[in-house]
Amino acid sequence: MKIPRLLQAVLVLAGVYYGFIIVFDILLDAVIPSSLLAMYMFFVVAGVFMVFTYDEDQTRELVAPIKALVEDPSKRIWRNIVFAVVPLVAGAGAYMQMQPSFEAPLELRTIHPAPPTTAKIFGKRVNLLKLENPYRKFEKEDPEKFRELVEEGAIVYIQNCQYCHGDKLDGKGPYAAGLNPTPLNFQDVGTIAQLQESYLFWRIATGGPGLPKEAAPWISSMPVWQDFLKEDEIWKVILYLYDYTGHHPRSWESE
Amino acid sequence: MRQFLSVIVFSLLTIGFFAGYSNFGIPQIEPAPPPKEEKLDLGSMTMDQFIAVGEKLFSGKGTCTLCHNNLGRAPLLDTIGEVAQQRLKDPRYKGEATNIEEYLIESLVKPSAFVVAGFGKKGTNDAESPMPDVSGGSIRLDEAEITAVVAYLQDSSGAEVTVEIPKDLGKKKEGGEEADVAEAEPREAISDPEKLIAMFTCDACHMINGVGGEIGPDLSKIGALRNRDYLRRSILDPNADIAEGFEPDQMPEGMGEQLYVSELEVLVSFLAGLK
Amino acid sequence: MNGPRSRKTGRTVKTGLLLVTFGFVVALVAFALSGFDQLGAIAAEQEVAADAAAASPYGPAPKLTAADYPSIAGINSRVAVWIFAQLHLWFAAFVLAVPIFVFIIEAIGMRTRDKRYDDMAYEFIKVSITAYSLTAVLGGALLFSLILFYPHLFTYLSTIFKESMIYYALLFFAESAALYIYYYGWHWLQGGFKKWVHLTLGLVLNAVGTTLMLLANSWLTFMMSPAGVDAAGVFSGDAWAAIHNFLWNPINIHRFVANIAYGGSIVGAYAAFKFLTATTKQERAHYDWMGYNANFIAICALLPLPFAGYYLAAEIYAYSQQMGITLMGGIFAWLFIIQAVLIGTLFLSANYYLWCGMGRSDGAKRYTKYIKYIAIVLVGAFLVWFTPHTLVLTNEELKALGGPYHKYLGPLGIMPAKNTAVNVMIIFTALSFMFYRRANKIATVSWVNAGNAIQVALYTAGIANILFLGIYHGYFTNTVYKVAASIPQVLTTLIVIVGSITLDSFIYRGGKQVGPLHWGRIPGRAQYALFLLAVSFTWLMGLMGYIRSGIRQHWHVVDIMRDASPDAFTPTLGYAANVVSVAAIIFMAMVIFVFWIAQVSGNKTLPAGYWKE
Amino acid sequence: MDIKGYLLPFAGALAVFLVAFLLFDMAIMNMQGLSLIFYK
Repeated sequence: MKIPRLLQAVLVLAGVYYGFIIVFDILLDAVIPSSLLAMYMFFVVAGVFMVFTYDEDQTRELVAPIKALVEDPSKRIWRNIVFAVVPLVAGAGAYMQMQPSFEAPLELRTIHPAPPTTAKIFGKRVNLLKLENPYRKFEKEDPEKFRELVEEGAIVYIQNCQYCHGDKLDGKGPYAAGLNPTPLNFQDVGTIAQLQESYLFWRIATGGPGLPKEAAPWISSMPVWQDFLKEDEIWKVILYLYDYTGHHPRSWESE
Repeated sequence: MRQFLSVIVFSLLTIGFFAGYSNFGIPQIEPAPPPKEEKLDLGSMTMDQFIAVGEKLFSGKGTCTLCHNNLGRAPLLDTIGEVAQQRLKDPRYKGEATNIEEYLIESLVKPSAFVVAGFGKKGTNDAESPMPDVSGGSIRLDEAEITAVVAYLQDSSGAEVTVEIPKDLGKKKEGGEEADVAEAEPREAISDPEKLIAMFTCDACHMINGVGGEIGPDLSKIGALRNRDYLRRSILDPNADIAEGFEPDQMPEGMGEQLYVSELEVLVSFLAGLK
Repeated sequence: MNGPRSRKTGRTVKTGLLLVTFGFVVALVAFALSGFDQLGAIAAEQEVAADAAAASPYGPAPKLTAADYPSIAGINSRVAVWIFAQLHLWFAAFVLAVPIFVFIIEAIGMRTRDKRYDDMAYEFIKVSITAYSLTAVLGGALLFSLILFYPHLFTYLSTIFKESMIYYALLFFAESAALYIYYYGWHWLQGGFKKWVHLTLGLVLNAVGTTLMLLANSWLTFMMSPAGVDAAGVFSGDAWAAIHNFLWNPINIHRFVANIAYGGSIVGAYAAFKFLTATTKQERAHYDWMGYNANFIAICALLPLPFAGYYLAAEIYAYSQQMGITLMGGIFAWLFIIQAVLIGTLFLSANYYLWCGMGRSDGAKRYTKYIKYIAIVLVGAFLVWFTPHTLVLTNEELKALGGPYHKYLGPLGIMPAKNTAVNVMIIFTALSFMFYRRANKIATVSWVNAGNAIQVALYTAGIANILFLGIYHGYFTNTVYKVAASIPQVLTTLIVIVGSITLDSFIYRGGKQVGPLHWGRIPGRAQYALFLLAVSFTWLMGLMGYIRSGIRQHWHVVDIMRDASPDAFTPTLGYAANVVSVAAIIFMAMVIFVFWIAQVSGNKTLPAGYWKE
Repeated sequence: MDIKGYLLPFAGALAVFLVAFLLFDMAIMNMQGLSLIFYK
């Protein structure tokens, strides 16, 4: 039996929509953001429209039921039902959208704001574009010393950072549940792997309050670590972060 | 007409969609306003702005970065705050400063008070510094400017910034430093070329008769190579000709305003005579 | 039949010519005035910059305060200059591009001796000729508004670029002359030697037009990557150094390619409108054919465009990391999501038009079954392309995800995924085009099966390689390779496209036609795809023009001349999008006027009893 | 499925193209490719 084309189109759309939800929310256990799903569906609808209408005959087949519904006198009852139901559904949709809820408003915030070119860290003005990790060079020059530095960084991390960022550096430390947004997951390929070491240095040293205005609202609870740690401790912790996760800091030089 | 209108509506809807998406589909981040330009009005300046002025002087008018860079012509100053403390206790220290601030000011106007080992003038066994007095010669920073540079040096090296922003910039201190005297009353024209060279510290960069620096071309035999016109032009407009192997913008400009005409000719004759 | 028609067109165009001349008189007068202004400015600054002015005939860039910017009540000066510049640019892009492909189409016509090409080329140039005078008028308006609202900036730029500005004015006269001879001489310079003369004229026209664009580009790239001046902005006197600044060539390449795509899309919209309003079958066939060719030109130029853009962005990064970070990682990062939506729209509508066009051939049925797979891949690649790096999450979702990063969608937010997606999208667009090409042909060579197998293998291997490069280098190696891997990706795409088209032309050498192509047998919807292409293109150009200019932030000339006006702030994207939308609507209205003028010249009214007999 | 006329040429061409692309990637990634966008 051949399924009518209009039904086909609707089924495809519904399939894709629930497919996304099933795959992400259930199978992968990582919800798909509703804002993203809405945009995805917009373009899926566009794609389905394109495939179903590029041919004249098939288009006629597609719109035939709609046309019949509007024009065919024998479908009067159906027409009246549809004409009554559609505004009701639209009204209900509008109501659901506008209904006030206890959900806090969306906070749109840039997670990686562009750092300032220079920042005042440890009483010094540093140029973030040129700043380099003074210990990074040991990775090649003196691997043994490098290992030692990484281990020192690990101690700093465990004593200070793991409460929030977790002992696996996955952002799931004991305190993480109390924070919103939750602490950064350094294992993620989209976090420290995308950044230069100088960026991490700036972010760790100046913490949440050091974020530029465009990153507002400041809902980062990251402390201003320059008040608690020494400069070399921050650099060592950075070594540890990359070493443990296996990521490489972003650099503009080839190896 | 119907076609025309539907095309118009279609296009407007498309534009409306794009505009709507840009306005409501993505977060509206309000970029930070442009940074404030530092005001030259010292009275209402914050310390950060004052430090920024010092930084500008350091790489600009003060010409400090010509030598204090990573090419090894002069010591790097990134840790001067810490180092200065040790210098004061160094047996080789000949100055009178008692704290970092005084030491830095002294180093700027009397560079030979302490010479870092290996950076002394050639042949003086590190007793004399090749650095010119920044309050005189062709650099000629005034007191407030020197203070700003010191503030910058303290700030950039991690030391505590102890200087105060001078409030009474308009009035000159009386009976004070060399620079003020030099500007206050016209000086006598100098007819001794050696004195002129010492005053304008040409030998900080140029080798003259076997003594001097290597930042600029060796002038020991310049008379044999260049004529008087060329020499005159090179003093007045240093970037007019650049000797092979040297960078432009190294030699300070504005010698023309500081030399008397007679002095210029004394210098040119002296240089032309070096063969 | 052309007599009365061209006389009437002639009147419009003479008006246009007058306008052009007027525009240039205005420009020259303004230029001369700016000279006086310049003297005044130097006098005023003499105290500040006495020594610099004495050492060099050129002063340093002026340091301005908010009081240096004249204001007129009720007019936002930045928006005024912005809109005039944008309108001027749109028209300029259109009138520079049309002669390029008119030249090519005329050459094709000469080679194939198919008069339809010649007629189409003539119609294209006819469309652009009114636009040409509008370009000049808008250029004059831009100049006026610049002098009016930003006098010091204009003065400073004109001290540096005075020679090139004069050449620009002279070249504009040459351009006008070449264009008018080319257009009015079209029917006169026909056949044999005369046709060659005409084609040569077309070449001259293009050479002059391109030179004009290069000159204008140098002024704006100077503002982004100043050269030939010292840190204070004192000009060294070397005009070539100032013209040949760091970003000049990247912009030149990008604009040249984009202009062609843009010109194609606008002409496509023209043909689409004529198609929709056509009354006869022949007319429909003609405008369908014209729309197809315009769309073809637009797609050909669209395919390499992402690469040119990538090159430009890489060069901006190379010139100044600060500017690069502002561009890609900072406040403008979200703009690239808007751009992704727009470029996706361009690709989807171009493909849709091709698919609809397959209805012209009776042999297309063999290929239409593959279209849905192409669509799936295109939409899929598009979704990857536009997944933002920073997801917009509700608090509930934030909690559920345990943080602002999405384990599976997060990796799609970064560059390697997007590069891979856009390359796949381009390859599949090329595939759509291959199907269209094949739709009406039957191969007769003996090795057709093997040939097809090799084709499929080429696509498979190419896509595999692009995926490999994107996934391996994008996620498992150092960042530097992440960026560098885009180069072999791009080259793979180009190899696949060129290779498959070459192979195809061998397979179909001496092939048979299924039947005559039914030009005009295309649904009206397809014409709307052409409108969508043109509108999206226009809007996209406006948006990208904004970002190119916007990354200078509060500088007129980066690091040299500061913008001290009250409008020096960087606006939000929504604000920019609104300005672009308003400008686009004004532009559309003007384009409609241009098309209407081109049509009205063919109308004739017989006023009975009006003239004495 | 036509094995001799289609599958064989397909497999052969695929192998050849894949190897060629791989060599091409290696050549570009290891030598000049980087200098195309990075100035050192």
